[in-house]
Amino acid sequence: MQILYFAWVRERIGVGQEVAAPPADVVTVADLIDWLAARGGGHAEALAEPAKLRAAVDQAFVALDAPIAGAREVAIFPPVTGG
Amino acid sequence: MQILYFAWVRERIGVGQEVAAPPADVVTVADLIDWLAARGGGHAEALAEPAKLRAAVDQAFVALDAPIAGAREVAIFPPVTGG
Amino acid sequence: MIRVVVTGEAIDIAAELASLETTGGGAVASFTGLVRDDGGVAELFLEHYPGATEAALARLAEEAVVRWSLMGATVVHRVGGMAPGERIVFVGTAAPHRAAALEACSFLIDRLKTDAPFWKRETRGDAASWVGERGSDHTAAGRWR
Amino acid sequence: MIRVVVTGEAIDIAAELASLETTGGGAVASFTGLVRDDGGVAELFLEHYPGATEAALARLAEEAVVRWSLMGATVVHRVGGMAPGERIVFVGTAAPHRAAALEACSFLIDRLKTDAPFWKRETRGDAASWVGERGSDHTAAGRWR
Repeated sequence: MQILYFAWVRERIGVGQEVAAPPADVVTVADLIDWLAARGGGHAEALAEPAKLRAAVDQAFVALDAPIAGAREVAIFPPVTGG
Repeated sequence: MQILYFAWVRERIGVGQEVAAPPADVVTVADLIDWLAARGGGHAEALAEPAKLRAAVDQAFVALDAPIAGAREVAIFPPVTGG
Repeated sequence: MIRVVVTGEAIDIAAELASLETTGGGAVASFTGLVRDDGGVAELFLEHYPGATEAALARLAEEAVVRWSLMGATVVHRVGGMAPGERIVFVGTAAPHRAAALEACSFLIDRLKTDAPFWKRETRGDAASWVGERGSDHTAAGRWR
Repeated sequence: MIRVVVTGEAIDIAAELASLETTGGGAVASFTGLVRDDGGVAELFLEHYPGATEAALARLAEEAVVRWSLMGATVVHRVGGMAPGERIVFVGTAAPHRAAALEACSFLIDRLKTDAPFWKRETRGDAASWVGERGSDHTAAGRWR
Protein backbone atom coordinates (compact mmCIF):
# COMPACT_ATOMS: atom_id res chain seq x y z
CA MET A 1 0.00 0.00 0.00
CA GLN A 2 1.34 3.42 -1.02
CA ILE A 3 1.11 6.03 1.76
CA LEU A 4 1.29 9.71 0.76
CA TYR A 5 1.88 12.66 3.08
CA PHE A 6 1.31 16.37 2.36
CA ALA A 7 2.13 19.77 3.89
CA TRP A 8 3.32 19.67 7.53
CA VAL A 9 2.59 15.95 7.79
CA ARG A 10 5.08 15.37 4.96
CA GLU A 11 7.60 17.77 6.51
CA ARG A 12 7.47 16.17 9.95
CA ILE A 13 7.67 12.63 8.63
CA GLY A 14 10.46 13.65 6.28
CA VAL A 15 9.20 11.87 3.16
CA GLY A 16 6.32 12.50 0.76
CA GLN A 17 5.53 8.84 0.25
CA GLU A 18 6.39 5.37 1.39
CA VAL A 19 5.18 1.81 0.96
CA ALA A 20 3.63 0.09 3.98
CA ALA A 21 2.12 -3.33 4.65
CA PRO A 22 -0.09 -2.95 7.71
CA PRO A 23 -1.25 -6.09 9.53
CA ALA A 24 -4.81 -7.38 9.26
CA ASP A 25 -6.00 -5.67 12.46
CA VAL A 26 -5.35 -2.25 10.87
CA VAL A 27 -8.85 -1.84 9.44
CA THR A 28 -9.56 1.90 9.20
CA VAL A 29 -7.61 5.00 8.30
CA ALA A 30 -7.50 5.84 12.02
CA ASP A 31 -6.00 2.41 12.73
CA LEU A 32 -3.40 3.07 10.02
CA ILE A 33 -2.51 6.43 11.55
CA ASP A 34 -2.02 4.86 14.99
CA TRP A 35 0.03 2.04 13.50
CA LEU A 36 2.28 4.46 11.60
CA ALA A 37 2.62 6.78 14.65
CA ALA A 38 3.86 3.81 16.69
CA ARG A 39 7.04 3.92 14.59
CA GLY A 40 8.05 6.93 16.70
CA GLY A 41 10.27 9.80 15.48
CA GLY A 42 8.81 11.97 12.73
CA HIS A 43 5.88 9.60 12.30
CA ALA A 44 4.90 9.97 15.96
CA GLU A 45 5.33 13.74 15.80
CA ALA A 46 3.28 14.14 12.61
CA LEU A 47 0.51 11.69 13.50
CA ALA A 48 0.08 12.30 17.25
CA GLU A 49 -3.22 14.16 16.91
CA PRO A 50 -5.53 12.39 14.45
CA ALA A 51 -8.19 15.11 14.99
CA LYS A 52 -5.90 17.48 13.03
CA LEU A 53 -5.60 15.07 10.13
CA ARG A 54 -7.63 14.36 7.02
CA ALA A 55 -7.30 11.47 4.58
CA ALA A 56 -8.05 10.16 1.13
CA VAL A 57 -8.28 6.51 0.09
CA ASP A 58 -7.46 5.93 -3.57
CA GLN A 59 -7.74 9.72 -4.08
CA ALA A 60 -11.25 10.04 -2.59
CA PHE A 61 -11.64 12.11 0.59
CA VAL A 62 -12.85 9.90 3.45
CA ALA A 63 -13.54 10.14 7.19
CA LEU A 64 -10.90 8.61 9.44
CA ASP A 65 -13.19 5.69 10.29
CA ALA A 66 -13.27 4.64 6.63
CA PRO A 67 -11.88 1.16 5.86
CA ILE A 68 -8.60 0.77 3.99
CA ALA A 69 -9.16 -2.81 2.84
CA GLY A 70 -8.01 -3.18 -0.76
CA ALA A 71 -6.71 0.38 -0.99
CA ARG A 72 -3.77 0.97 -3.30
CA GLU A 73 -3.10 4.51 -2.06
CA VAL A 74 -3.85 6.22 1.26
CA ALA A 75 -3.01 9.93 1.70
CA ILE A 76 -2.74 11.61 5.11
CA PHE A 77 -2.66 15.40 5.35
CA PRO A 78 -3.85 18.49 7.26
CA PRO A 79 -7.15 20.23 6.38
CA VAL A 80 -6.92 21.77 2.92
CA THR A 81 -6.30 25.51 2.49
CA GLY A 82 -6.31 26.24 -1.25
CA GLY A 83 -7.87 29.04 -3.26
CA MET B 1 -35.99 74.73 -20.76
CA GLN B 2 -33.94 72.14 -22.66
CA ILE B 3 -35.90 69.02 -23.62
CA LEU B 4 -33.92 65.87 -24.48
CA TYR B 5 -35.25 62.74 -26.20
CA PHE B 6 -33.63 59.31 -26.39
CA ALA B 7 -34.05 56.02 -28.28
CA TRP B 8 -37.38 55.60 -30.11
CA VAL B 9 -38.76 58.81 -28.59
CA ARG B 10 -35.89 60.68 -30.27
CA GLU B 11 -36.37 58.79 -33.53
CA ARG B 12 -40.12 59.46 -33.72
CA ILE B 13 -39.81 63.14 -32.81
CA GLY B 14 -36.91 63.50 -35.24
CA VAL B 15 -34.59 65.54 -33.00
CA GLY B 16 -32.51 64.69 -29.92
CA GLN B 17 -33.14 67.98 -28.20
CA GLU B 18 -35.05 71.20 -28.43
CA VAL B 19 -35.76 74.28 -26.35
CA ALA B 20 -39.30 74.76 -25.04
CA ALA B 21 -41.06 77.39 -22.92
CA PRO B 22 -44.13 75.67 -21.52
CA PRO B 23 -46.91 77.89 -20.06
CA ALA B 24 -47.46 78.16 -16.29
CA ASP B 25 -50.21 75.51 -16.22
CA VAL B 26 -47.67 72.87 -17.33
CA VAL B 27 -46.65 71.82 -13.82
CA THR B 28 -45.49 68.18 -13.98
CA VAL B 29 -43.52 66.02 -16.41
CA ALA B 30 -46.83 64.43 -17.42
CA ASP B 31 -48.24 67.89 -18.21
CA LEU B 32 -45.15 68.63 -20.29
CA ILE B 33 -45.55 65.37 -22.23
CA ASP B 34 -49.21 66.20 -22.99
CA TRP B 35 -48.30 69.74 -23.98
CA LEU B 36 -45.53 68.53 -26.32
CA ALA B 37 -47.76 65.79 -27.79
CA ALA B 38 -50.34 68.44 -28.68
CA ARG B 39 -47.91 69.71 -31.32
CA GLY B 40 -48.98 66.69 -33.41
CA GLY B 41 -46.75 64.93 -35.97
CA GLY B 42 -43.72 63.14 -34.55
CA HIS B 43 -44.35 64.59 -31.10
CA ALA B 44 -47.87 63.15 -30.99
CA GLU B 45 -46.62 59.79 -32.25
CA ALA B 46 -43.74 59.57 -29.76
CA LEU B 47 -45.62 60.87 -26.73
CA ALA B 48 -49.09 59.33 -27.21
CA GLU B 49 -48.67 56.75 -24.42
CA PRO B 50 -47.10 58.30 -21.33
CA ALA B 51 -47.22 54.90 -19.55
CA LYS B 52 -44.42 53.78 -21.91
CA LEU B 53 -42.27 56.79 -21.05
CA ARG B 54 -39.76 57.59 -18.32
CA ALA B 55 -38.19 60.94 -17.48
CA ALA B 56 -35.35 62.75 -15.77
CA VAL B 57 -35.39 66.32 -14.47
CA ASP B 58 -31.95 67.92 -14.39
CA GLN B 59 -30.46 64.43 -14.93
CA ALA B 60 -32.25 62.82 -11.96
CA PHE B 61 -34.77 60.04 -12.72
CA VAL B 62 -38.27 61.11 -11.61
CA ALA B 63 -41.84 59.82 -11.76
CA LEU B 64 -44.06 61.46 -14.35
CA ASP B 65 -45.98 63.36 -11.67
CA ALA B 66 -42.78 65.17 -10.60
CA PRO B 67 -42.81 68.98 -10.94
CA ILE B 68 -40.72 70.69 -13.60
CA ALA B 69 -40.66 74.16 -11.99
CA GLY B 70 -37.18 75.63 -12.24
CA ALA B 71 -35.81 72.72 -14.30
CA ARG B 72 -33.11 73.54 -16.81
CA GLU B 73 -33.23 70.13 -18.52
CA VAL B 74 -36.01 67.56 -18.86
CA ALA B 75 -35.31 64.25 -20.61
CA ILE B 76 -38.06 61.97 -21.94
CA PHE B 77 -37.25 58.40 -22.98
CA PRO B 78 -38.35 54.75 -22.96
CA PRO B 79 -37.48 52.41 -20.07
CA VAL B 80 -33.73 51.84 -19.97
CA THR B 81 -32.21 48.62 -21.37
CA GLY B 82 -28.47 48.80 -20.80
CA GLY B 83 -25.95 46.25 -19.61
CA MET C 1 -10.42 53.30 -6.72
CA ILE C 2 -13.61 54.10 -8.63
CA ARG C 3 -13.44 54.01 -12.40
CA VAL C 4 -16.44 54.68 -14.64
CA VAL C 5 -16.09 54.82 -18.42
CA VAL C 6 -18.65 55.13 -21.22
CA THR C 7 -16.85 54.53 -24.49
CA GLY C 8 -17.28 53.93 -28.17
CA GLU C 9 -14.13 51.79 -28.21
CA ALA C 10 -13.72 48.05 -27.57
CA ILE C 11 -13.40 47.28 -23.82
CA ASP C 12 -9.94 46.09 -22.75
CA ILE C 13 -10.85 43.77 -19.86
CA ALA C 14 -7.23 42.69 -19.30
CA ALA C 15 -6.24 46.29 -18.60
CA GLU C 16 -9.27 46.83 -16.34
CA LEU C 17 -8.52 43.67 -14.33
CA ALA C 18 -4.83 44.54 -14.07
CA SER C 19 -5.82 47.90 -12.63
CA LEU C 20 -8.16 46.28 -10.07
CA GLU C 21 -5.38 43.87 -9.08
CA THR C 22 -3.17 46.77 -8.02
CA THR C 23 -5.70 48.14 -5.48
CA GLY C 24 -4.50 45.87 -2.68
CA GLY C 25 -7.69 43.79 -2.49
CA GLY C 26 -6.77 40.10 -2.62
CA ALA C 27 -10.08 39.19 -4.29
CA VAL C 28 -11.02 40.47 -7.74
CA ALA C 29 -14.34 39.61 -9.39
CA SER C 30 -15.63 40.56 -12.80
CA PHE C 31 -18.64 40.32 -15.03
CA THR C 32 -18.53 40.82 -18.79
CA GLY C 33 -21.64 41.05 -20.94
CA LEU C 34 -21.29 40.19 -24.63
CA VAL C 35 -23.54 41.01 -27.56
CA ARG C 36 -25.67 37.96 -28.22
CA ASP C 37 -26.55 36.77 -31.68
CA ASP C 38 -30.05 35.87 -30.38
CA GLY C 39 -30.96 34.23 -33.65
CA GLY C 40 -29.88 36.78 -36.21
CA VAL C 41 -28.81 40.08 -34.62
CA ALA C 42 -26.43 41.76 -37.09
CA GLU C 43 -25.75 44.87 -35.01
CA LEU C 44 -26.50 46.10 -31.53
CA PHE C 45 -26.54 49.87 -31.07
CA LEU C 46 -26.28 51.38 -27.58
CA GLU C 47 -27.49 54.92 -26.95
CA HIS C 48 -26.89 56.78 -23.68
CA TYR C 49 -27.65 60.06 -21.93
CA PRO C 50 -24.26 61.82 -21.80
CA GLY C 51 -23.47 63.12 -18.35
CA ALA C 52 -26.45 61.50 -16.64
CA THR C 53 -25.20 58.02 -17.54
CA GLU C 54 -21.72 58.56 -16.13
CA ALA C 55 -23.23 60.10 -12.98
CA ALA C 56 -25.60 57.14 -12.50
CA LEU C 57 -22.74 54.65 -12.90
CA ALA C 58 -20.54 56.60 -10.49
CA ARG C 59 -23.34 56.61 -7.88
CA LEU C 60 -23.69 52.83 -8.19
CA ALA C 61 -19.93 52.32 -7.91
CA GLU C 62 -19.77 54.57 -4.84
CA GLU C 63 -22.67 52.71 -3.23
CA ALA C 64 -20.92 49.38 -3.88
CA VAL C 65 -17.61 50.62 -2.46
CA VAL C 66 -19.29 51.73 0.77
CA ARG C 67 -21.60 48.74 1.14
CA TRP C 68 -18.93 46.06 0.56
CA SER C 69 -15.82 47.99 1.68
CA LEU C 70 -14.29 47.59 -1.77
CA MET C 71 -10.78 48.76 -2.64
CA GLY C 72 -11.85 49.11 -6.27
CA ALA C 73 -14.96 49.25 -8.46
CA THR C 74 -14.84 49.61 -12.23
CA VAL C 75 -17.73 49.97 -14.65
CA VAL C 76 -17.03 50.25 -18.37
CA HIS C 77 -19.97 50.41 -20.80
CA ARG C 78 -19.68 50.44 -24.56
CA VAL C 79 -21.94 52.70 -26.64
CA GLY C 80 -22.55 53.01 -30.38
CA GLY C 81 -22.70 50.09 -32.80
CA MET C 82 -21.27 46.67 -32.06
CA ALA C 83 -21.38 43.13 -33.48
CA PRO C 84 -22.34 39.82 -31.80
CA GLY C 85 -19.52 38.56 -29.60
CA GLU C 86 -18.26 42.06 -28.74
CA ARG C 87 -18.23 43.24 -25.15
CA ILE C 88 -21.08 45.57 -24.11
CA VAL C 89 -20.26 45.97 -20.45
CA PHE C 90 -17.55 45.14 -17.93
CA VAL C 91 -18.00 45.36 -14.17
CA GLY C 92 -15.09 44.61 -11.85
CA THR C 93 -14.53 44.78 -8.12
CA ALA C 94 -11.60 44.36 -5.75
CA ALA C 95 -12.09 43.55 -2.07
CA PRO C 96 -10.27 41.92 0.82
CA HIS C 97 -12.50 38.83 0.58
CA ARG C 98 -14.18 36.88 -2.17
CA ALA C 99 -17.81 37.13 -1.04
CA ALA C 100 -17.65 40.94 -1.01
CA ALA C 101 -16.05 41.09 -4.46
CA LEU C 102 -18.56 38.69 -6.02
CA GLU C 103 -21.65 40.15 -4.36
CA ALA C 104 -20.67 43.70 -5.26
CA CYS C 105 -20.16 42.57 -8.85
CA SER C 106 -23.71 41.14 -8.93
CA PHE C 107 -25.07 44.32 -7.38
CA LEU C 108 -23.36 46.53 -9.96
CA ILE C 109 -24.56 44.64 -13.02
CA ASP C 110 -28.09 44.14 -11.66
CA ARG C 111 -28.55 47.78 -10.74
CA LEU C 112 -26.84 49.10 -13.87
CA LYS C 113 -29.58 47.40 -15.90
CA THR C 114 -32.35 49.43 -14.26
CA ASP C 115 -30.61 52.60 -13.01
CA ALA C 116 -28.36 53.77 -15.83
CA PRO C 117 -29.78 55.49 -18.92
CA PHE C 118 -28.78 53.23 -21.81
CA TRP C 119 -31.00 52.00 -24.62
CA LYS C 120 -30.38 49.05 -26.93
CA ARG C 121 -31.43 48.85 -30.57
CA GLU C 122 -31.07 45.55 -32.43
CA THR C 123 -30.74 45.25 -36.18
CA ARG C 124 -31.87 41.96 -37.76
CA GLY C 125 -31.63 41.92 -41.53
CA ASP C 126 -32.92 45.37 -42.57
CA ALA C 127 -35.12 45.85 -39.50
CA ALA C 128 -33.98 47.80 -36.44
CA SER C 129 -35.98 47.64 -33.23
CA TRP C 130 -35.52 49.07 -29.75
CA VAL C 131 -35.25 46.42 -27.03
CA GLY C 132 -38.03 46.49 -24.44
CA GLU C 133 -37.46 46.47 -20.70
CA ARG C 134 -37.49 43.12 -18.90
CA GLY C 135 -39.42 42.51 -15.70
CA SER C 136 -36.73 40.06 -14.58
CA ASP C 137 -34.21 42.92 -14.55
CA HIS C 138 -36.38 44.84 -12.08
CA THR C 139 -36.71 41.74 -9.92
CA ALA C 140 -32.92 41.28 -9.93
CA ALA C 141 -32.25 44.93 -9.12
CA GLY C 142 -34.87 44.82 -6.35
CA ARG C 143 -32.81 42.23 -4.45
CA TRP C 144 -30.34 44.97 -3.52
CA ARG C 145 -32.78 47.58 -2.17
CA MET D 1 -16.16 23.74 -22.20
CA ILE D 2 -14.52 22.54 -19.01
CA ARG D 3 -10.93 23.57 -18.41
CA VAL D 4 -8.99 22.63 -15.27
CA VAL D 5 -5.32 23.50 -14.90
CA VAL D 6 -2.89 23.16 -11.98
CA THR D 7 0.27 24.98 -12.92
CA GLY D 8 3.57 26.32 -11.64
CA GLU D 9 3.38 29.20 -14.13
CA ALA D 10 1.76 32.64 -13.77
CA ILE D 11 -1.96 32.56 -14.63
CA ASP D 12 -2.88 34.37 -17.86
CA ILE D 13 -6.39 35.58 -17.01
CA ALA D 14 -6.78 37.49 -20.30
CA ALA D 15 -6.31 34.24 -22.23
CA GLU D 16 -8.69 32.36 -19.91
CA LEU D 17 -11.38 35.01 -20.26
CA ALA D 18 -10.93 35.19 -24.04
CA SER D 19 -11.48 31.44 -24.18
CA LEU D 20 -14.67 31.69 -22.06
CA GLU D 21 -15.94 34.49 -24.32
CA THR D 22 -15.86 32.15 -27.33
CA THR D 23 -18.20 29.57 -25.76
CA GLY D 24 -21.36 31.35 -26.92
CA GLY D 25 -22.52 32.36 -23.43
CA GLY D 26 -23.31 36.07 -23.40
CA ALA D 27 -22.40 36.39 -19.71
CA VAL D 28 -18.88 35.75 -18.43
CA ALA D 29 -17.97 36.01 -14.75
CA SER D 30 -14.62 35.55 -13.07
CA PHE D 31 -12.95 35.48 -9.72
CA THR D 32 -9.20 35.93 -9.21
CA GLY D 33 -7.49 35.36 -5.88
CA LEU D 34 -4.18 37.15 -5.30
CA VAL D 35 -1.44 36.44 -2.77
CA ARG D 36 -1.95 38.86 0.12
CA ASP D 37 0.89 40.54 1.89
CA ASP D 38 -1.03 40.10 5.19
CA GLY D 39 1.50 42.17 7.08
CA GLY D 40 4.78 40.71 5.93
CA VAL D 41 4.34 37.56 3.85
CA ALA D 42 7.46 37.24 1.68
CA GLU D 43 6.45 34.05 -0.11
CA LEU D 44 3.39 31.85 -0.37
CA PHE D 45 4.02 28.22 -1.30
CA LEU D 46 1.16 26.05 -2.57
CA GLU D 47 1.40 22.26 -2.37
CA HIS D 48 -1.12 19.92 -4.01
CA TYR D 49 -1.97 16.24 -4.41
CA PRO D 50 -1.15 15.51 -8.06
CA GLY D 51 -3.97 13.71 -9.81
CA ALA D 52 -6.42 13.97 -6.93
CA THR D 53 -6.39 17.78 -7.14
CA GLU D 54 -7.13 17.90 -10.84
CA ALA D 55 -9.88 15.30 -10.38
CA ALA D 56 -11.48 17.29 -7.53
CA LEU D 57 -11.44 20.50 -9.61
CA ALA D 58 -12.91 18.71 -12.64
CA ARG D 59 -15.74 17.30 -10.48
CA LEU D 60 -16.55 20.79 -9.20
CA ALA D 61 -16.49 22.25 -12.72
CA GLU D 62 -18.76 19.48 -13.99
CA GLU D 63 -21.19 20.01 -11.12
CA ALA D 64 -21.29 23.75 -11.88
CA VAL D 65 -21.87 23.18 -15.60
CA VAL D 66 -24.84 20.91 -14.90
CA ARG D 67 -26.34 22.97 -12.07
CA TRP D 68 -26.19 26.36 -13.86
CA SER D 69 -26.32 25.17 -17.50
CA LEU D 70 -22.96 26.78 -18.19
CA MET D 71 -21.36 26.90 -21.63
CA GLY D 72 -17.95 27.14 -19.96
CA ALA D 73 -16.23 26.64 -16.61
CA THR D 74 -12.52 27.24 -16.08
CA VAL D 75 -10.47 26.66 -12.93
CA VAL D 76 -6.76 27.47 -12.93
CA HIS D 77 -4.79 27.09 -9.70
CA ARG D 78 -1.16 28.03 -9.24
CA VAL D 79 1.18 25.80 -7.22
CA GLY D 80 4.75 26.24 -5.99
CA GLY D 81 6.21 29.49 -4.69
CA MET D 82 4.72 32.90 -5.39
CA ALA D 83 5.04 36.49 -4.18
CA PRO D 84 2.42 38.90 -2.81
CA GLY D 85 0.32 40.34 -5.63
CA GLU D 86 0.63 37.24 -7.81
CA ARG D 87 -2.46 35.28 -8.82
CA ILE D 88 -3.13 32.07 -6.86
CA VAL D 89 -6.40 31.06 -8.45
CA PHE D 90 -8.69 31.97 -11.34
CA VAL D 91 -12.26 30.76 -11.68
CA GLY D 92 -14.30 31.73 -14.73
CA THR D 93 -17.75 30.84 -16.03
CA ALA D 94 -19.74 31.49 -19.19
CA ALA D 95 -23.53 31.25 -19.25
CA PRO D 96 -26.51 32.57 -21.17
CA HIS D 97 -27.43 34.89 -18.27
CA ARG D 98 -25.57 36.87 -15.66
CA ALA D 99 -27.05 35.36 -12.50
CA ALA D 100 -25.98 31.86 -13.56
CA ALA D 101 -22.45 32.98 -14.44
CA LEU D 102 -21.94 34.87 -11.17
CA GLU D 103 -23.52 32.25 -8.90
CA ALA D 104 -21.54 29.45 -10.50
CA CYS D 105 -18.37 31.48 -10.01
CA SER D 106 -19.14 31.85 -6.28
CA PHE D 107 -19.90 28.14 -6.04
CA LEU D 108 -16.61 27.16 -7.69
CA ILE D 109 -14.38 29.31 -5.50
CA ASP D 110 -16.27 28.47 -2.29
CA ARG D 111 -16.18 24.73 -2.89
CA LEU D 112 -12.61 24.75 -4.20
CA LYS D 113 -11.50 26.05 -0.80
CA THR D 114 -12.83 22.99 1.04
CA ASP D 115 -12.92 20.25 -1.59
CA ALA D 116 -9.62 20.44 -3.45
CA PRO D 117 -6.38 19.18 -1.90
CA PHE D 118 -4.15 22.27 -1.77
CA TRP D 119 -2.08 23.44 1.20
CA LYS D 120 -0.64 26.93 1.75
CA ARG D 121 2.63 27.69 3.50
CA GLU D 122 3.51 31.31 4.30
CA THR D 123 7.04 32.59 4.79
CA ARG D 124 7.47 35.70 6.94
CA GLY D 125 11.07 36.70 7.45
CA ASP D 126 12.86 33.38 8.06
CA ALA D 127 9.81 31.60 9.48
CA ALA D 128 7.60 29.37 7.34
CA SER D 129 4.24 28.21 8.64
CA TRP D 130 1.39 26.17 7.20
CA VAL D 131 -1.90 28.06 7.02
CA GLY D 132 -4.72 26.62 9.13
CA GLU D 133 -8.20 25.89 7.87
CA ARG D 134 -10.88 28.55 8.31
CA GLY D 135 -14.34 27.80 9.66
CA SER D 136 -15.76 30.55 7.45
CA ASP D 137 -14.65 28.59 4.38
CA HIS D 138 -16.72 25.60 5.50
CA THR D 139 -19.70 27.88 6.11
CA ALA D 140 -19.34 29.36 2.62
CA ALA D 141 -18.99 25.95 0.98
CA GLY D 142 -21.99 24.67 2.95
CA ARG D 143 -24.29 27.17 1.22
CA TRP D 144 -24.08 25.11 -1.95
CA ARG D 145 -24.94 21.68 -0.53
